[in-house]
Amino acid sequence: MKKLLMVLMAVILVVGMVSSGALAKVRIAMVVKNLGNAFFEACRDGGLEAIGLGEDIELIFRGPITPTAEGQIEIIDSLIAQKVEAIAISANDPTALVPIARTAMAAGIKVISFDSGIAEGGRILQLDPSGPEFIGRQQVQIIAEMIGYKGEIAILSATSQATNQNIWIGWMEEELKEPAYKDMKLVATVYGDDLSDKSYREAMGLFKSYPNLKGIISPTTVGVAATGKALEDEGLSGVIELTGLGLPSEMKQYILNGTCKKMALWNPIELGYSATYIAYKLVTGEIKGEVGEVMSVGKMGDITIGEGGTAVMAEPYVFDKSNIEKFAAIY
Amino acid sequence: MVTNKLLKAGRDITSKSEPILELRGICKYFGGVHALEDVGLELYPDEILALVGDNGAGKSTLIKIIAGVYQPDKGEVLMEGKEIEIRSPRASMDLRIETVYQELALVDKLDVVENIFLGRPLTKFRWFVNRKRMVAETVDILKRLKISIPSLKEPVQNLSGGQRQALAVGRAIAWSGRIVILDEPTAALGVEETRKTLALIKQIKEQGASVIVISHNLRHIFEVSDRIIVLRGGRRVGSRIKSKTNIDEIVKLITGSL
Amino acid sequence: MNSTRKMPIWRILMQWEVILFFMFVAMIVVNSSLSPYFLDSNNILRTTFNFMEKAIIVLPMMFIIICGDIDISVAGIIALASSFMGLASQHLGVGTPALIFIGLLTGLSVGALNGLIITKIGVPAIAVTLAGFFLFRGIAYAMLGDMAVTTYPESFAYLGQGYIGNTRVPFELVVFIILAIIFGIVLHKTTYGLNLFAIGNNSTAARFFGINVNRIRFFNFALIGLLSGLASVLLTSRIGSTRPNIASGWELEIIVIVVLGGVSIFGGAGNILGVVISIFMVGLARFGMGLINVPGIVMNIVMGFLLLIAVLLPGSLRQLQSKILTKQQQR
Amino acid sequence: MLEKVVKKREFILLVSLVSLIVIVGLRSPRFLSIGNFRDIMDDTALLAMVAIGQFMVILIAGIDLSVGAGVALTGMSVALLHQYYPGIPIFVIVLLSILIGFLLGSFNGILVSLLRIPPIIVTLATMGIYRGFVALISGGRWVSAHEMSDAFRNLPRGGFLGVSNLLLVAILCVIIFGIFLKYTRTGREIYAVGGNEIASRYVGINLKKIKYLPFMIAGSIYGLAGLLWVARYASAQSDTAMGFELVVIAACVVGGVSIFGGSGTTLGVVLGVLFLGIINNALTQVKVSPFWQMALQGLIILVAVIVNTVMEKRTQKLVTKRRNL
Repeated sequence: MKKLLMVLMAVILVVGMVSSGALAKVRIAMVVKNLGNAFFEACRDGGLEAIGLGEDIELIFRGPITPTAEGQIEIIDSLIAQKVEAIAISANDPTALVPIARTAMAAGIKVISFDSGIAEGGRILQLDPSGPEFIGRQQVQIIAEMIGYKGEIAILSATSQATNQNIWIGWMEEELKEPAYKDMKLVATVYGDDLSDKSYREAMGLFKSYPNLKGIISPTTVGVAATGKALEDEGLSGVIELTGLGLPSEMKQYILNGTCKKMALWNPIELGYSATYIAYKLVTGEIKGEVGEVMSVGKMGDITIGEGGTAVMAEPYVFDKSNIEKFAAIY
Repeated sequence: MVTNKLLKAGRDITSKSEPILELRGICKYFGGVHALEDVGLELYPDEILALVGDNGAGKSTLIKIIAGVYQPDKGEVLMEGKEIEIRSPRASMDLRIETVYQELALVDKLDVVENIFLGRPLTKFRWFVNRKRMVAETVDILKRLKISIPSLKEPVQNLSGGQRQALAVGRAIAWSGRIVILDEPTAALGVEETRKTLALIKQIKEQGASVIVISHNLRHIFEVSDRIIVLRGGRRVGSRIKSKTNIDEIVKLITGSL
Repeated sequence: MNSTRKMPIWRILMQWEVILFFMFVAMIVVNSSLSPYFLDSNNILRTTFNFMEKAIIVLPMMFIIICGDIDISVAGIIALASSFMGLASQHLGVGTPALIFIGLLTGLSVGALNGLIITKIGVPAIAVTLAGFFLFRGIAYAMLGDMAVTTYPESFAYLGQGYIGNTRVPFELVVFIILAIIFGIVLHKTTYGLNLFAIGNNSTAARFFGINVNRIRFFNFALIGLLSGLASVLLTSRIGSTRPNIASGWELEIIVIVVLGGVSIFGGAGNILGVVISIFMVGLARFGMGLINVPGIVMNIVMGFLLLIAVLLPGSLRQLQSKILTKQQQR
Repeated sequence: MLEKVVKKREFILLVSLVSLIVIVGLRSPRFLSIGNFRDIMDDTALLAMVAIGQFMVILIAGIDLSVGAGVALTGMSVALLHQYYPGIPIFVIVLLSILIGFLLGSFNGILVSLLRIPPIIVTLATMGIYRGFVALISGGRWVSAHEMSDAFRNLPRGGFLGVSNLLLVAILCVIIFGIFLKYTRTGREIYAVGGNEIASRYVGINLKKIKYLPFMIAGSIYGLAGLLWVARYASAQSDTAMGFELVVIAACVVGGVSIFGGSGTTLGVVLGVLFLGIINNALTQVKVSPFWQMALQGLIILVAVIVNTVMEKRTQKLVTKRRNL
């Protein structure tokens, strides 16, 4: 009993010291869509790398259990209360977070969004991993090349409410209007809700409902891996081509066995690194966050803030057999 | 001390044999409530003993002690002169004490056969129930007791109150209990069903078992019982041979106006 | 016998509300020692935003559980009501009063529908509301698809984001306090409340005493529908956006709060004080853990154990008490 | 006569199931192919296994809300074990998954039977606790396909005579526990306790055992299901099987299991499972908008519970009528 009490005291003391010690530090909070998501875990790694740059930075990594706006609002609220210096958010809802983000900025906190943005007015700048237009068009280009610009294709997305995915799908549809794709037809868009079992089931449904299907684009990590598994299980590897946006570590299996010959993604570590870096430099005042400003983002080099306060990081990186092993070991 | 005297008196009246079951100085408390205080009970072979008293007098608690549902806080239980402990309903059943509860210990959604064999089905290969034999035995039992039930496969929730009561009593007899305890067997029954049930109770005695019966209906008590024990406020206040008493005296004992 | 004596102090201490109150105080002490930002009236007032909508549904849920029923469709009702408001705002451009009306009416009618099926047809509440759990949110998905409604009139925002006058007191908090007082009075001072306890303890007996059991149960479900509608109005106003996945997972959280507040899950017991303490204890504990950046998932574990203790403790204390009394008698 | 009405519940379910298959088949003939049917079976197998466990829990008037979290926790545990110690033979992994599930289920069961906490509270609590531990042990990370060996990933797929292991396990579960419930002494005691707990206690049925057992069995089953789940989808995540518990309960309810305990049949549960399984698969194939899926599921559950209740009432009415004769 006595021992327990002592341990408890010690814990309280240590935590107390950490939190009071933290006062002197620059605390940057990274708020992600939900916890337990490998993509954001990689972003955190990047963030940790960025704070390694200075002695006085601390990274707070938070996210709700389910990807909802309410959950993120609650988290931001507690971040405002503990007066962190900067918040970088990947938003579950671009508009819902505006009021709370404004409150944060009114309290002197630097708020930026990354990956999935907050609407203008709710953040200083938005860091796009890559231009949404480019991502959408590139996905179509990859699949077109795989299936020889001919045949039916389908999209297996995350939730029907996923902001990023919906924007990308919009651009995919745009790209498909180009004459080069006149022999290709988008027959269905289905939603796997970023759950393995549902994505798997939806993929199976696609094989069944569209016997002439030639290709599937799945612009989400869970979806593309589940589709890979479904194709493999049904022995359709190579019959139906697969591409999408996926984590190399999740996709290694399917890329090596040819189920998915090529897929793309930006580097979430670099994304997390850049977001944290920019947030930190906003606090120190080295970056102002004005449109047209060229930010120097450490190892990433220069990034320009464009129209609407949106900065685009880089083009998505395309993975195939030749480079997957290397990246799968990293993220 | 009063109780001891009464006990002795009881013994003197029917001293022809030793009691098959005897309870001495039983006390039972629920939190601060004295459910039973220094209560004794003796049951002789081939006897129908009635237990009467007002609500909360402790009748149900007393029989639940015999049935192994409750353990007494004080006192001793003797069976054929030997001190025993009844730790669980199962232990009570193993002593061949069968209890038919006021709440009708039937499982509504199970059928007649399963209810007759509830808690101790006939088995084969140790773990499996032997449905065939159970059905045959059930038919036998019901015939013996002249209970008519339309279908053995029917959930008992579809039976009438009388049929259900007969089934519950029948179960006790079927297990050839040495002692059969009946808690309010005639409550909520119609005239005809009551008549049948009372006949059944007499039938138990004929089969060579002793019976303890609880009822609020003194007319029914006087119709079937040999002896009456009266409880009041958790204490035993009297024991009377039926032939030497009348309803009036019993009512006075129950209400405490004697 | 005991009634003539004064209640001994240790028996008062064993009342669940008292235990809960001490736990509440302990929680405050621990949290404020862990974070210097905890005991800040502004912070505490602002964080109430995050649980007031849940708190408003907790009140009628208390009625329902006391009655021996349960409702797991409440979060679905929120989603449905929010979707109707969203569509009305987007396509009809209706104003704030009309939006409130639509939200409340949707909630009320859906709740009444639940109540009708439960009382008229006699289907168990848990089964009906399990269907409602899927059906109501399902309809929201069917109506909104991949859309999100973000166009709400400006005046609508006050309900969920506004403060009373120039104070720091959120409008939502005041709404809750008024409702809590009303529910407390109804529960403890009116025949309606007495009837709830009677039904929860023994609905057959209650019927024999001339209580119209089904009418009261129906009314409870209509009421929880109405208040879920109200919660939907406030939540929609607070986040200024409607998505079909809004408020997901709330139903279980609300039930946990009710049970933690000392309401017996079997019905027949409970009081307003315990429930209100429970609301604030859970809400502020979440806030406190947020301040020291404990992930929400750990909160789940803590809540789980708290729930077990909440049910176990009063029972074992009562057993102990009864054992002590029995021993005293034996002496 | 009465019996027929009671049996009719399964009959109605069967008829609606067949008509559902026919309607979907008319719209999409491929749906009726044997290959497709096998896929649906594979897909429904996990639900069927877990539903049998849940069925037993509901029979004793309980409910197990920790199913989804339990599946995730066992799945994540064995996936991590497999990742860090690839040398552990697969059959040991299988045993381990059952053992972990057994422990999780036993924890529920002990709290219910020994400490007498209501099942809904116990499992509501353990749902949070188990789900929390998934995140804690994994640190939020996923176990991905390439971190699993081929043997591990192919575990649910292998099999013989074209029947996958997954389906085989599910069929075995259904048969074993179907027999257990109908023909063994303990199985009948489960029905008895669910039907009338007091009566069961008075006839000396060991209540502690009977109230513990269903949770323990349900746990062991969902433990195995957890392994098969992560192996089938070749991915273990923190939100694996999120919300699965309600689908499982829904399958039991659609199958005519009384939520108050004591009644329901294994056949009914299997039909309920197939109904929801086919709905899930068929909708995607007849090109119904994916947005309608959840609403339709809800509607079907609603109709099922209403039909159940109405039929129950009709039986009651017939009884009173006969009693009055």
